[in-house]
Amino acid sequence: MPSMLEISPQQIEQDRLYSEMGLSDAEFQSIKKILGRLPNYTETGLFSVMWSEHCSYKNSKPLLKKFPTEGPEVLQGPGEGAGIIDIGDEQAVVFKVESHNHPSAVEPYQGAATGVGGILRDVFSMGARPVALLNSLRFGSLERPRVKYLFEEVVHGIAGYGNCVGVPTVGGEVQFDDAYNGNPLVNAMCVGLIDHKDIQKGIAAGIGNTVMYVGAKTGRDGIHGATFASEELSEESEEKRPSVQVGDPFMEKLLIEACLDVIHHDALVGIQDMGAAGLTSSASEMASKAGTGMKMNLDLIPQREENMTAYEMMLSESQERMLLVVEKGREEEIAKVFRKYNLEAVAVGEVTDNQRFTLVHKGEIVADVPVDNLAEDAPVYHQPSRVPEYYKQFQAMDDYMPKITDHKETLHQLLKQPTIASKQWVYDQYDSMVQANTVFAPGSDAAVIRVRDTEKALAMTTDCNSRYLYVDPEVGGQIAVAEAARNITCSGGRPLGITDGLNFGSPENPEIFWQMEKSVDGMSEACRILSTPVISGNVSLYNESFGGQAIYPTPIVGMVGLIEKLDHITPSHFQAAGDLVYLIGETKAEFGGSELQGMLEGRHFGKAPALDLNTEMIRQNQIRTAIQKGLVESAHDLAEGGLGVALAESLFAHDLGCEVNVSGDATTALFAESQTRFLVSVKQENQEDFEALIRGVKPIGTVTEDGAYRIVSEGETVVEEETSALKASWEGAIPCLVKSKA
Amino acid sequence: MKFAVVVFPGSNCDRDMYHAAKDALGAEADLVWYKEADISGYDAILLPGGFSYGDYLRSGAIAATSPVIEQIRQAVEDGKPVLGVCNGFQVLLEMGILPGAMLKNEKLKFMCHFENLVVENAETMFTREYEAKEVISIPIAHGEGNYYCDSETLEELRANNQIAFTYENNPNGSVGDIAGITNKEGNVLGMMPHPERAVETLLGSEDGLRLFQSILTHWRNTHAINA
Amino acid sequence: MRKVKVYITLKEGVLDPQGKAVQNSLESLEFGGVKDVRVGKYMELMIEDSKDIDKEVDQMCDKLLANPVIEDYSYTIEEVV
Amino acid sequence: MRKVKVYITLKEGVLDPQGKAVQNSLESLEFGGVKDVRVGKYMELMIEDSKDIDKEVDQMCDKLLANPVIEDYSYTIEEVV
Ligand SMILES: Nc1ncnc2c1ncn2[C@@H]1O[C@H](COP(=O)(O)OP(=O)(O)O)[C@@H](O)[C@H]1O
Ligand SMILES: [Mg+2]
Repeated sequence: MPSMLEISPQQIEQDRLYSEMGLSDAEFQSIKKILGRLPNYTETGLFSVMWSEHCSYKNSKPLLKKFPTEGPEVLQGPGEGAGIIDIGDEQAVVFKVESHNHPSAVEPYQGAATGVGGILRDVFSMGARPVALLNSLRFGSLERPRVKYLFEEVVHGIAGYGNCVGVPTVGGEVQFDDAYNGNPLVNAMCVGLIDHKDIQKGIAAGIGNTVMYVGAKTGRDGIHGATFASEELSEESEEKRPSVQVGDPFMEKLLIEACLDVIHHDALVGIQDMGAAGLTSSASEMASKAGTGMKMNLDLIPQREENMTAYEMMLSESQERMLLVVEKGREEEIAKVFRKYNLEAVAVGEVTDNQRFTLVHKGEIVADVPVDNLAEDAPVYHQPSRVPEYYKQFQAMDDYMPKITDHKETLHQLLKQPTIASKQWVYDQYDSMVQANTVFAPGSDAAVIRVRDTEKALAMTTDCNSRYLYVDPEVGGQIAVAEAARNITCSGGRPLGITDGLNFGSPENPEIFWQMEKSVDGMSEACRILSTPVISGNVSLYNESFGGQAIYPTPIVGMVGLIEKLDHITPSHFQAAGDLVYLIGETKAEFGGSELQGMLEGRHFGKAPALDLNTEMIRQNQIRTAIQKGLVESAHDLAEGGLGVALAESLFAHDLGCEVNVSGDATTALFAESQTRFLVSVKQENQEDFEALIRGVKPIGTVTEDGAYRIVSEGETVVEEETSALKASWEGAIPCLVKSKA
Repeated sequence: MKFAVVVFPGSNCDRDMYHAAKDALGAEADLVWYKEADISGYDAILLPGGFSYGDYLRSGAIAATSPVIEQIRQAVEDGKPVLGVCNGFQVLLEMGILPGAMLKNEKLKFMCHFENLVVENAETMFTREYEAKEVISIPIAHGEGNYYCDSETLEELRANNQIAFTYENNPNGSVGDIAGITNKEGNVLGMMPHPERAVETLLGSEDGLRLFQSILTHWRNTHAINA
Repeated sequence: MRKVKVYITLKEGVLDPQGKAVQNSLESLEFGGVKDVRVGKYMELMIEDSKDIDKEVDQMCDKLLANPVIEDYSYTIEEVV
Repeated sequence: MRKVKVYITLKEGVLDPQGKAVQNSLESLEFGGVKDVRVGKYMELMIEDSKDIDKEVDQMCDKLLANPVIEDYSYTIEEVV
């Protein structure tokens, strides 16, 4: 064994140096057992990253098993770079979400940018061309200077990377809440298109085949990033911080084109990106999946800095790198494909038959471990869970009823809440139209891109109202999936499946683990009933800031739907004066976790709005049928701020007006956040057909030309306001908060 | 007629340009990779948008030093139509084929949305299918589209009718609201807005299509005369 | 009045894709012998005289002009007549 | 080996929105007395020694590093040991 190692194996054990790398005593002992000896420094490093939560899911695996992952159209479920769903005509859609919360908290521009870069690689390493990006962001209060800085830089970073690589950023969501003051969330989702025949796998098959390295050189950046992402943020994070990973979208663009060329080459056996835990995870996973082993010569790894150690090379998270396995003797053919794009593909190792992961550096073996233990056999923890006190209290509370006197003023205030207000300030910075397929850019319920040379289109969205999840994780989890499906349905699509980004606090806190369990239960149930299998996802835990304040449970749902005919694409805003306005679904006095509650009380409590998943499914099917029959001019789901806000939003695109009648308590009618509700506009000539299809519905009003928003309740006008004035509140809020002096 | 779309490393509107010429216009078109380029056989050259060389240093600057540039200069000299959109426009400026330079947008942010353009000169080989002073809707998508030239140059551009398009509501601070200019000879057009993204109503506008039709009409006319 | 010149560079070890692109381009323009290029920022500030101008400029750099996570800075202060 | 430091600034008369933005931010951070800010580029090049290094650097700037329509440049050359 090597002589030049910095620190002896004995010392690692005696001084418990492994704990600084994030390994527990028990974990270290089981590594010792696996090897039958003490691991050296490099080997300890390999295990520490592969067994981190970020790579091994050791705390979340038992929960992920609950997700339904199968369906007749699923071509690839969880387990590869991204999941794949059939869309007919020998084509399929590929998608996944990924978090970059910790890096973004430290260096928001690069953290967000490299998050986009990473999720792109997950998708194009499957052989798919990335066709759309979305992002789901959570920030604290914009009144705080640090939050404002994070917000501006994260958006800037997403734009900087996505715009440069030429993949349109078509959608996403941004929510603001004090729960994220110390720990922002940055989740990016990528959607790709692929022909069935091009689907790739990240496997190192074929004994004797060559392992090749392509892309950026390896530097000392992000060493131990995966471990970093598996701990709470603390003052020490600043100290521990490795040199920050900087993204190079130009390199990524070259890699996309080169990889999409190389997948058509029959000498290619397997391909995988180097994501978290870099070379270690991509190499060991490729071998483990194929049931082979791998031997690499680290002297051959392209290096950006001098005198890098094996440990540093293996744990580096330098960006824009890919690992390939190619048929022995055909390396030059592959290298040639990359050379066209000024990229170098270098042979760095070979596939072996001994199921070991062996690394040679400067003529010595610096690591030699069984590859399956490294890649697959991380311990699995079943964390204890406990019902939080706050939840018991919330359940025992009387229903919360806000007291409103001036509904018009309340509507203005709601439209100015950053979570509801127009996000144009954000998405105007994203190139949402490159590739020339974007039918609905950001600003609609779901984004829609057409599939070139077909009659089809894809609808996509990310959703998660974490306030509901906080007050009731199970119902909140159901709502997150249902809401995503509503957005797809309203755009004219049929939901195909989801990817999920599970963002939580520390799983070692039993109350947080309980939130995780319940959220996953709720999401799983919704996925089953709405027939949307989970095909990929990501887990980000330990989202807690200095002082142990955990974020709201935030399991983001990324959903993709299929629109079968371009004619079915349906906008979310009203189209023409004279059209009838329908409110589909019942409204109850449900305000727990609502935007209005947060605005008036400064916190969220009580019960989440109720959800009946069967009703949800039936209503969505009805609306989809009505759309397909050509009876619907616009469809919009009711979300934060209830009917009052949804009506206003429906008017802004074409500066229309509306005259609407509501019954019962006006505050409830306007601002309650009852679920499974839709605002639909229908041409007068289609009234009969529409009402025959969705029985029992009656129009609540009409779209008008005069640019005035008018709501009458029980014969009394409760709101009368110029659409333009409402729009000014809605459009002005975020630019104003960003500009305001700290 | 045959279009060449020159693809630089980092170009990302190359396929959009190709589809506009091929599918929307119905002409022949090829994507030509900058390294192996022989563009002498093409009738018109399209320089697409994107981030050639990552927009590092200055947008368009590094592309403007690549070997294919000499062939582009030749095409310009031969009087062929050469259209540079967005990054393509920036390349033409850095090559010195069009006067002026690009600065960061006044508000320093990248912006992407539809803008109204005014057709200032409807006599060029790129704009003949438009009416003079017609207002058209074309998307922009750029972070460095703030066109700058000194006042003398601006006078000259005006005097020679080189300003092809202006913005109705200047989004980026460009001098004289300039969105697109031609060279003196009129066979080179550089513009920041993306006509290739506006060739289908499904995607929000087909106002850009007539720009490509203009090139085709011009080519047909000159070739009818030659024949 | 003082003229303050601030130089901002990427920390050692931090990837500089821009520098790399410039270096490659110089090479292809046949400027041999260019071994490394790093691209940073240069700012000129005109500031009114004050006793603590050094401290003030340090603070400006720490708080705004440089990003301490990835950048280093230095500056010079000149008298203006 | 020589270390060449290149300073690129916007020509006088060319508007500098970035400089303006920095100035505004400094003001809102309550650094009074900042009268003007101009933002440019600073590059460090490591170049092998040669007789005509001055001429070479001039050419690099003219051909690539600076855009003469909007930018001026200057540089210094240092010996590296
Ligand atoms: N919450 C989740 N739900 C479903 N699948 C998940 C979830 N988290 C991770 N996965 C799946 O586990 C696999 C590994 O994920 P990840 O470690 O994020 O991959 P990578 O490191 O390649 O980005 C992927 O196939 C991913 O889709
Ligand atoms: Mg992956």
